[in-house]
Amino acid sequence: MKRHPVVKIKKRSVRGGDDEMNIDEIRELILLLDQTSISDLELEKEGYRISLRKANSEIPAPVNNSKGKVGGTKALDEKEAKITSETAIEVLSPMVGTFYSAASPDSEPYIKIGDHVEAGQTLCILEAMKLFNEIKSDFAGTIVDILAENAEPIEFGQTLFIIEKD
Amino acid sequence: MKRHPVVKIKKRSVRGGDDEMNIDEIRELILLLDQTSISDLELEKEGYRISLRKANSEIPAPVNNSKGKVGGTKALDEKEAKITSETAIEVLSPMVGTFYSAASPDSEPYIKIGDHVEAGQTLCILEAMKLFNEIKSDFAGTIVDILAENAEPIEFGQTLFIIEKD
Amino acid sequence: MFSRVLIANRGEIAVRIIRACRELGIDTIAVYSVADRDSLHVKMADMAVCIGGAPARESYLNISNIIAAAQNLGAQAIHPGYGFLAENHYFADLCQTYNLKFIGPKADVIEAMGDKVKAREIARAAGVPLVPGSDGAVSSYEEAVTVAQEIGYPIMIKASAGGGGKGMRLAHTPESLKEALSTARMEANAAFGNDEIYIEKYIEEPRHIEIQVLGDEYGNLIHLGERDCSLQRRNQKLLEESPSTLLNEEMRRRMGEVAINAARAAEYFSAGTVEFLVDKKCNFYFIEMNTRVQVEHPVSEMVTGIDIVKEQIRIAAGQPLSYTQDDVKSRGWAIECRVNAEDPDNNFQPYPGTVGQYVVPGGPGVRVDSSVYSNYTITPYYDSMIAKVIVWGQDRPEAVARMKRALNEFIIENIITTIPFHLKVLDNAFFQRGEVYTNFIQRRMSSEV
Amino acid sequence: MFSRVLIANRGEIAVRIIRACRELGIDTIAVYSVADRDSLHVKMADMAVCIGGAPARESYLNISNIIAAAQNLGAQAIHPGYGFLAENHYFADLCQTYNLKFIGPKADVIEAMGDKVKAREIARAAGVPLVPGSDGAVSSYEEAVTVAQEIGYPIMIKASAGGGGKGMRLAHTPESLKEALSTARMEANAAFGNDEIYIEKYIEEPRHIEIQVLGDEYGNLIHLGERDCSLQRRNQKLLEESPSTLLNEEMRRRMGEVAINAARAAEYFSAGTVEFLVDKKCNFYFIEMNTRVQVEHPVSEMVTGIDIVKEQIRIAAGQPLSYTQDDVKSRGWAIECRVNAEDPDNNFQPYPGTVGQYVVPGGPGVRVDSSVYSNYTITPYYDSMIAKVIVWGQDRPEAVARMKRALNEFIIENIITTIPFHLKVLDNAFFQRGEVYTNFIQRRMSSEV
Repeated sequence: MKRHPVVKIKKRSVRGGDDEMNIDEIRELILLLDQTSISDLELEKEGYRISLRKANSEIPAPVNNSKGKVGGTKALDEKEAKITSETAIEVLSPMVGTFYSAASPDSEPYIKIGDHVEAGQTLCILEAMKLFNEIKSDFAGTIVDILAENAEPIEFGQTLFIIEKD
Repeated sequence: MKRHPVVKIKKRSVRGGDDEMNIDEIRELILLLDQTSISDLELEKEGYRISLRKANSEIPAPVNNSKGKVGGTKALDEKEAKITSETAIEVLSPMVGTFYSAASPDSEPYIKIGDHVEAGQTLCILEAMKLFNEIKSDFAGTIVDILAENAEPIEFGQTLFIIEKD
Repeated sequence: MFSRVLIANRGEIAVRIIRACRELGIDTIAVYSVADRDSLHVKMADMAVCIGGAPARESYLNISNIIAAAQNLGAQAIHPGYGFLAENHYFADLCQTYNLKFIGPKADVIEAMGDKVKAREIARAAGVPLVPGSDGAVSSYEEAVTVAQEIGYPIMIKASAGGGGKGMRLAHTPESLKEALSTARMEANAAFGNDEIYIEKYIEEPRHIEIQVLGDEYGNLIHLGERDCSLQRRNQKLLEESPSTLLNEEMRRRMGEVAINAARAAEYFSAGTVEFLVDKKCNFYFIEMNTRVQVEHPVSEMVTGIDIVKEQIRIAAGQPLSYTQDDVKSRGWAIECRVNAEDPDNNFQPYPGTVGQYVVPGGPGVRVDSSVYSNYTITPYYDSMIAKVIVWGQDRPEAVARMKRALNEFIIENIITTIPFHLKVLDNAFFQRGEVYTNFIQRRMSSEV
Repeated sequence: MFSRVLIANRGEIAVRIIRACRELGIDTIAVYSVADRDSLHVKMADMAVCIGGAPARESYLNISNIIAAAQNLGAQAIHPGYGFLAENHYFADLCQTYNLKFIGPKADVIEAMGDKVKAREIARAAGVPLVPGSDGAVSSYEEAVTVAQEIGYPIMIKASAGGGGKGMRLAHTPESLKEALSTARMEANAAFGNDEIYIEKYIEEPRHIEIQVLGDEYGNLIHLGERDCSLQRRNQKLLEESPSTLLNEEMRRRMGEVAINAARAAEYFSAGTVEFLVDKKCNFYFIEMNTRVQVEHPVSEMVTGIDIVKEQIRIAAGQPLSYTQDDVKSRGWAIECRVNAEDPDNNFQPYPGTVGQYVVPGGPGVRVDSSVYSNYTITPYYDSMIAKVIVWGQDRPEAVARMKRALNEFIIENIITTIPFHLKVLDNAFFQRGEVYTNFIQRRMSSEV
């Protein structure tokens, strides 16, 4: 029940606008990974490619199979999670960020209600600090509900999906 | 279940030391009665005698026949009331003052444990502001317990006696 | 200094006095009615004595029980707080008789200042301005016109036997005076069986401004500047501030001087308050002197840094004043709001009940004088004031912003309070400009009430 | 001015910052870990975002989640409070990158002042006195004697690679210096495999006195006088006061000037604190500069009336300082006690748990900055400080009496706190005479601990 998020840089550089990635920027990326919950980073720029991964990069799996919700917020409206059975598992957000249901505005959503997903299959993207973090399923199962909307701000521990585990 | 305390002035005058009681002192006594729970006053001085009584002088009877005590105090230690039966009644102090078990230091106490008392019989004296207030029983019964000691300071609502009602 | 003081009061002022005693190293004796067993003043005091039933008449007004309690527990002095027995000269006198120091002025001073006629005479003799008017009854229209001319229109005709607005008439001109006079007489006669009337200058939109004075037993008297208590609802003060938006340094100095003159004429010592009505042109007129600590004393404490209650106790213990007039320096701006358990949307009906969570505001410049705590039950027997929130700011805008912040963060679960009403007052543009007067609530907030 | 600020902290300082924002009319965003769902800062803020698990590393130190939260909810600025990310120059820099104003000095100033060597260099260049000593390692006894003569005995020999007292030796005379030198070298070599040593003047019973500075982005700098934070237990401040019993007006002026020079040399703006050690002869030596608001900032607020956190926010919004040095007037005496959920009878072990009734002290001159309320559960994850009690008095004796009064009336059911220990300190005769220094607790209270 661990999750290994992989980060892909979509913008040209973290700061944007620079043409070359210099040592300072790489240092910044390293420090960024070091101080955040993001553990893996792959970056492609013209001419080169960087891949970073934390030594001890497993973060606790934010899933919840109790019926109670982990928490709430005054700021962000949340839908009520519809948990239908004992094997239904809530997939919680491991971070604060913005929810994207698809790889790009033109793409199809990664998943729809009723879809069957395999372990390791991408469920959505969470963007934070302009880094795009693919959230993958830890297990195979059927999507019962999707509780976040495209471009919605997400807080830590917020329920994103309910998946009926196989 | 009403009590009509009778106040007897034992000292020569309220202020002490004065030889004559003047109109101001009488006025003071009248106001005193008016503003306190004391309702009856009899005063004897050389040469004259005053008797005052409030028009509407009945004060609520401070008795308690539940097992709980009316209250407590941080300042004054209280004995635990031993209530032995459903018909045992706590006689509570109707005022703040000093408890005297007898009419004078040389006299016998008004009552002892085991005594049988009649309605209207004096149980003790409570002194406040140098006025001596005889507390009388509202009903006939047998003294089960005496919870105040001679010369003990007493607060309002403090249990003085437990009387098994006839 | 006393070693043990009995506090003949309840609620926030009892707590306030216990605090002062603690800081002076004095043991405290609380008294309480059977309804107040769980009160904070009972918990806080070193000793506590139950003095009677829930109605104040049986307990907090029960002189015999209070004096007996003081004697039983060896108190040397009694602090009466405000209300209840605080201005009862008979009680003050009895304390002396029973060798208990009454923390306040002398009994005969309380008596004199409690008698409106005597108090006005003392003030007049000391050169303190009174609301101008006829010296007693006016018998004819001609006399009325002469008096009115002297004091200037508009004038108010009042029934000598009057009260409750009966027999009162306003006149702006000699012409209207004639008719007003006869209708006032008729009304007075009908209402009181007495058609005697007198004339007083009518003060339009007056401010209620009072001067805090402190005096010792050696004739030293100082004042701590003014409090503007103009914001009232049916003569009940709702919000007080110091300084007043109306006064300049010169006015402040003059009113302070006059207040001290009045206090000196009354041979006053202890803490006291000289109350004035102030008209728009800054003319001020003596109303009365309160011979006790006021509910709103904290605003003066906040701006001067002087602890009025501690000073009051020191004075009663025979110490000379700790301050000269030059030591008194006002800094910044202070506002007090009285938080009452009343429903402002329902004609300010009292709203007793059991409080849930109770979280008082804190942080910079905020003082709370309260006797409530979480799960405390507010009884219907006494005053509905449950807390005073007092704030200090560098200037009035900071004080106003801070008061809004403090009231907004005050959590008083399950109880309806006047906080929402106070917030409306604080947001009112006239209030923010400092335009307050005793009929502000009717004129500026009537749509809200 | 900002319209929305995110507060990247928890506990009382988050509450403190929310209060400042409220008074400035700024919306607040609280962030919280899953352990802090019921925290007061979450209840008080206009918005709140959960940013991670209970361990600070997953939440309050999680830069990505904090910045994402600020962006999600449209914050314009981030206030870091103290601790956590407050002196993380990388975070300050990232805020700028993401178009969020960091409420504090520039990232490179934080970086420079966070580096002890750089900070000392900046201070030295600005003529700020440092603890005198050898410039680097001392190679021979002769050199040591020369240095010692220059700076004066007693001197402390320290291992260059040192720490934890290893390789440290005190010398009072040239004779004892010889032996101390060789044993220090041996010990240093044994402990660190490096026998390099250097010499510093030994400050006996030093005071820890710090100067609060405020600066804006336009080069204006003022100071708000000193705080005496000498009362410490294992380098943790326990009680702070302003002014210091040690300083006179001249010393205060000089230290203030030097502090401003240090800040100017660092191109400092926002609120900051320059810390000094002061010896018995009133020589003062720069220790370090804290580039954030301090836990003990309220004592300066109480005596000056200046709201440091509001001013910090105004500065970050690009406003010039609201005060000149002449506007800063200190009045009276303020003391702060940090109330920790720790057992003073059990080596100050943290004592988390669920609070029962919680009644904070109130009344005149008392300020409470707290994030606890009745039935709140204190978790073991963070700092054990649950409240700060700050009092103001006209003079030190009044402030001490008031602090005792306030601590005695503070009800915190079910939790063991440091209050009894504070009361012992306040009753200590040396403390009452103002004789405090950083080893006061060991020397004067050791029997109590």
